[in-house]
Amino acid sequence: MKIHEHTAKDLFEAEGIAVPKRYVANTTSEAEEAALKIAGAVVVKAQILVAGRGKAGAILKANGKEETSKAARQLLGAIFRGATVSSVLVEEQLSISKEFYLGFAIERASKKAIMIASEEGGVDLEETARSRPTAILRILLDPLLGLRTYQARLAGKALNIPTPALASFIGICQRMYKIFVENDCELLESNPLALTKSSQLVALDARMVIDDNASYKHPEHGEGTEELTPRESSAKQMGLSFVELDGDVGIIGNGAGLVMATLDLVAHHGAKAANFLDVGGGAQAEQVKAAVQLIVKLPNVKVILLNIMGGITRCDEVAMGVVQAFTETGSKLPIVSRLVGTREEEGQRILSEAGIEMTKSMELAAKKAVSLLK
Amino acid sequence: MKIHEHTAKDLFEAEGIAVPKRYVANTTSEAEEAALKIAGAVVVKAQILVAGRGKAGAILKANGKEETSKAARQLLGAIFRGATVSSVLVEEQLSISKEFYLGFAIERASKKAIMIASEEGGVDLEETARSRPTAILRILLDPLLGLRTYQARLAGKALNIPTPALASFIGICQRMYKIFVENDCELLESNPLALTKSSQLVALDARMVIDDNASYKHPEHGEGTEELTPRESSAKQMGLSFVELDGDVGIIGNGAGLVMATLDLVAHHGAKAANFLDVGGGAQAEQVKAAVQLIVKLPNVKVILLNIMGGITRCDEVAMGVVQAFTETGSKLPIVSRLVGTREEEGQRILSEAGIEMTKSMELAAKKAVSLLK
Amino acid sequence: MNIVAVLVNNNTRILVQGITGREGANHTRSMLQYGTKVVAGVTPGKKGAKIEGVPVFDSVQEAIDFDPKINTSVLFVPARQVEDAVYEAADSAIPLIVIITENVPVHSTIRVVDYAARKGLQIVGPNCPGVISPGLSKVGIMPGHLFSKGKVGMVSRSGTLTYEIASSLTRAGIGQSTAIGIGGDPVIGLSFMDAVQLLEDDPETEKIVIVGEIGGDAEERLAASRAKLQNRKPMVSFVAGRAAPPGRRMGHAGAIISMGSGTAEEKTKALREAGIPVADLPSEISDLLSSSESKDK
Amino acid sequence: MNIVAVLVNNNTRILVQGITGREGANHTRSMLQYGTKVVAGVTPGKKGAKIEGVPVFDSVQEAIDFDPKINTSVLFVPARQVEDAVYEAADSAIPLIVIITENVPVHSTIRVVDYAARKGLQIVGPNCPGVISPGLSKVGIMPGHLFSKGKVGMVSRSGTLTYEIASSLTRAGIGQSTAIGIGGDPVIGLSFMDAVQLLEDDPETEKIVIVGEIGGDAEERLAASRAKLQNRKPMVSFVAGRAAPPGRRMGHAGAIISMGSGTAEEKTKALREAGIPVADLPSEISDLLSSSESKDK
Repeated sequence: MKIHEHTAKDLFEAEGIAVPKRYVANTTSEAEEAALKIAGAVVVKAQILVAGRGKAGAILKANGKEETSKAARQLLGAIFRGATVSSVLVEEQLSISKEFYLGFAIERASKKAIMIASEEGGVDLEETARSRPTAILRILLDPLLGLRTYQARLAGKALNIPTPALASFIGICQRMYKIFVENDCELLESNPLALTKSSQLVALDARMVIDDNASYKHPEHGEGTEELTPRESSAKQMGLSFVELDGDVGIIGNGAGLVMATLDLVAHHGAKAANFLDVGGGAQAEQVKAAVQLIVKLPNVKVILLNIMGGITRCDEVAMGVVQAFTETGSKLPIVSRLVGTREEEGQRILSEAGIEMTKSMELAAKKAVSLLK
Repeated sequence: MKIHEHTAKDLFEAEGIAVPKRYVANTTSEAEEAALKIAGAVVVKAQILVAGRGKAGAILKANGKEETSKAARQLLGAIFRGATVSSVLVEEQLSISKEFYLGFAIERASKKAIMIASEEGGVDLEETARSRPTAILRILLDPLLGLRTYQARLAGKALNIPTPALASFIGICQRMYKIFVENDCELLESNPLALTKSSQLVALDARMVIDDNASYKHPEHGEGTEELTPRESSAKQMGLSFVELDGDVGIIGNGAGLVMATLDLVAHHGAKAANFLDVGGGAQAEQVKAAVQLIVKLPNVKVILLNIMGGITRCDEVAMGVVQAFTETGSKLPIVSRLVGTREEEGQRILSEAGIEMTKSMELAAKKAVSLLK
Repeated sequence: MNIVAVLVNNNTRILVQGITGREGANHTRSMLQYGTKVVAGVTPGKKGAKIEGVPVFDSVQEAIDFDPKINTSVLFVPARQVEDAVYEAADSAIPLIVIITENVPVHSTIRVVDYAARKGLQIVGPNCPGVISPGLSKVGIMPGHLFSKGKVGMVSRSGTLTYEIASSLTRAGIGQSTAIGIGGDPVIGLSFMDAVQLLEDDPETEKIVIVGEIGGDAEERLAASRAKLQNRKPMVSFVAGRAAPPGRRMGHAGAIISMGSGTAEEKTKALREAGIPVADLPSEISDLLSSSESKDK
Repeated sequence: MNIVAVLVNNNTRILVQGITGREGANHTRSMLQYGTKVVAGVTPGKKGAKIEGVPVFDSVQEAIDFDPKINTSVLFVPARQVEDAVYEAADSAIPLIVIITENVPVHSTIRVVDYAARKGLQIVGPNCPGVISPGLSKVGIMPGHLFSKGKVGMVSRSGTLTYEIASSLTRAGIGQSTAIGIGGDPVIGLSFMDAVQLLEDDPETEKIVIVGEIGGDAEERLAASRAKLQNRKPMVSFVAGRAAPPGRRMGHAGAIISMGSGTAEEKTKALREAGIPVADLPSEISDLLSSSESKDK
């Protein structure tokens, strides 16, 4: 779950990390007020959850009420990379002498959290990673002890943080790590972490991604549905793992790997899936019904491909759910199914009785589904 | 550094542990006010830093304004085990169905913190330890992970905490452990932790001892001088390790073990030391002078025994400090000295020139000092 | 530690943590039916109950007191109880801890994996189907009837896809030595590389099938490490998620192409460059296995 | 690990953490004068400085890069920096870390002792004088001239009392193999029992002197463990604090009789019951050593 810049900055501030003076504005007039309060050059930043806002033109500079108003008007309601801007952050411009990168992330290979730091901040870290990998410092963090002072100190030295700002840098590292762990973050970064002309370290940007599996611990951050389509949101509430795509073959399966492989098969046969949908292990009829109803209503879908490899999942439950969904929605969409595993005879019988065609393998099912598109 | 019951209870309450309704009273009229606010049976408890207050008569029961006033009058200004009562805690009486012991301490042998729990609370833990050692549960705590939920749950089961109160017990264990670690405690206990007739777990008493070495991290708890004599307080501020005793041989030495052994030697020869005083390693003349001045002023002292085994400590610095102290105070107390180690020739020369007698060993010095008492 | 025949064998004596829940109870029955020695269960507060004849205890220690030969624990507890349940199992020094539960917070996983590692214990999972040695023991939720005894070892990040491939191998007459579901989370106990090494060292395993998916670089690291090996068992692979878009989580917490890395293309390329055939379709794996003999040792 | 001749020997190559402080600098000189190989120092921000010719670095890693044979670190850093300094040394896998600093918070000590233990490293101290193997190496603050080479090993909770007893032994013509100051804090890295075991295992040590004091039960536990031993080297002991009152800390954080336990009487009784003579006066130790031959192996 991605967290808005302004929320992350509030957390930074509460923890004692310096951030620029700033106001959230939902309207042009709120932006004007903010400009008056700040009384100087400002940056107007779209509060959207996509990366690369600067390049996309979602961050504008302004000076004074008129320019700020104009920038806010330009951003509010605009769409950048699919995200609509409903608020902007009006923030004081600071005189910067140098920009650093500082972030915390989970590293799969080491099975640990790491601190990432670079003297080259304010630019895309991925680009730095490609062009000058040695410019990026990666520090492994002990899962129980966390970031130790000496590690932060060495990072500060490696980044050539000026001596008067070194203690502040160490403090920022420790405080960001605290926020990272206490909020169950997958990612927390400040890019840039800027050194001002007055030798202060200030987090000019803040990006925060919370582990979805831990979001129950952090209800203050909402349900993380802002990045989802309305259908994805409602699927999430039904406990379905669902992603909307832009093809026309509706997919229902159980198990993430199997569903991914089903999408791949559709692609292999030259078509595109309309969605990813994993009903999960041990799905009941009710859940399957909801899943089918969801797919049936996807605007692009021309055919449905059902692929169940029942282990925990009972085929009869799946079949009942499918039949109920078609009955209730009255859908006439063609459906190709493959249903094996626990209680497969019962399941296959239920589907056959409802006139739904069965195939012997997922590969045949995919091929058949794609052929029905033509 | 021992912490008052009322302070510890405030910490408990802030952490979400149930404690009785209570008011600190420094005067009889404050105690009366408290009684009126509580409006029911109360306990009036002397806020002193000694253990065993109940047995010593420093905890009284009362009901209503008159009785509370009387109890407060009885306690305020009284002296229990050497401690003068300057405030009392007026606390509501609760209906208790059972009393438990719950505490956290440092265990030397395992080099870890431990949780200690017993179904037999409200009594002296040492006595339980002697009479029914199996009634005491000791749970080793991982230094980095701390108390785990399952450990607290098993402790609750072992203590026969009723099922409806088990979750509350687990919470209290975890919160007390948090207080224990965050305040650098040597000891944190609630004895009794009481189960009320309404099945609530309430910390009826709270005892807290903070590690003196960590007191700099906790300035909110003061300097821990309340338990010290005025002389011990001022010695502490001078960086001297000093304990007042009731004998008449004033002791000055360097190194805790050496000074203890010097006290033992004095006892071996049939006398008693007036104090323990370790000037520490590498003491300068100024510090030694302060130490000697402190000893010279002890009312009981009839002779001074100086025992220096100089390693880091320079004998000339010690000798200069001694001579300066005698010169400035004009003291005529006899002093027996033993001074060896770094720069011993210079040190011995300085003392000799000041007419101070030297002995060859600490044993001879102790014998000589004791002989001078007669 | 008693881990021969790769993680589980017929000496495996299982404790089920969370045995009284729906999944715990169902799979206890299924494991027992398979012949797995499920000897005890734990659900705090449910001491004295029996699930399919298996006695339930309040704590891991009580279960171990009941059967000191317990050497594996399988966890079906809710996600928010996993961390504590692993500490409890680890503090009783159970050498193998299999976490079936999904949706475990990654910071919890990091802590328990570290804790188990410093005690020398092995965690498999979380969010995994478990481990099966066909005919010997099944620790987890795999449908046993799809597997058959044989000489092909499997390592997979995906549950149902493993069943799919195992059942196609079974139909083709190719049995399996051990199938290890390492789980679909970004941080897991037994890694892809560790699991493959167990199969490399296993005398019962002659060939290895690995089933990867998008996200992370476990497949790439495995490929890089195998490229250096002189003697290695024949290996074939499958990678799910070629059609997955970047930046979206495909069911598994770990199945996400992020910051432009973790794509199926990269993984396929790395595996092929290391001489490991990658099947285009799941059904091709049995053919690739049959023809893999000559390429490797 | 390169620890022969008990903890320190002539292969000991020392890093001094906190070398530019007053104590760090003074004892660096004193150790060098004794012949100890002090090869590098660390004080953050002081890189490039030299103390008695020893180069100073900003970090432990830099010091190790300079001399990869560093195998011991001795800490003179202020108490509030000890925890971090130990982590830094431990993360560079320095096998022996001697903490001279006193007044270290006990919760810090608990954490670093645990951390070092799980990395297989040895901490001595805190609040200790260090370790000396007369004629070979001195790691710490003992006045070297009071010690002489010989066959008596010493373990002590007290600094100056160790010097006192060592110097009386030296005067009596009894040299020392290794003297280990384990420190006066309630929680310490190398325990009384561990230190004695090192001397038991040391071929250079023929007899052992232990110097205990009030507080805790390390002496009692040592006595109990030795009472069971068949073959043991002759041991004599001294216990300081017979005249100390209960409940008052006698200088050392660990020297306190609390809750009625940790008295010199109990310790003396336990030692004597285990057949370990306890000297009434420090000067009696050399006599007890001479007559101790017959009682033990």
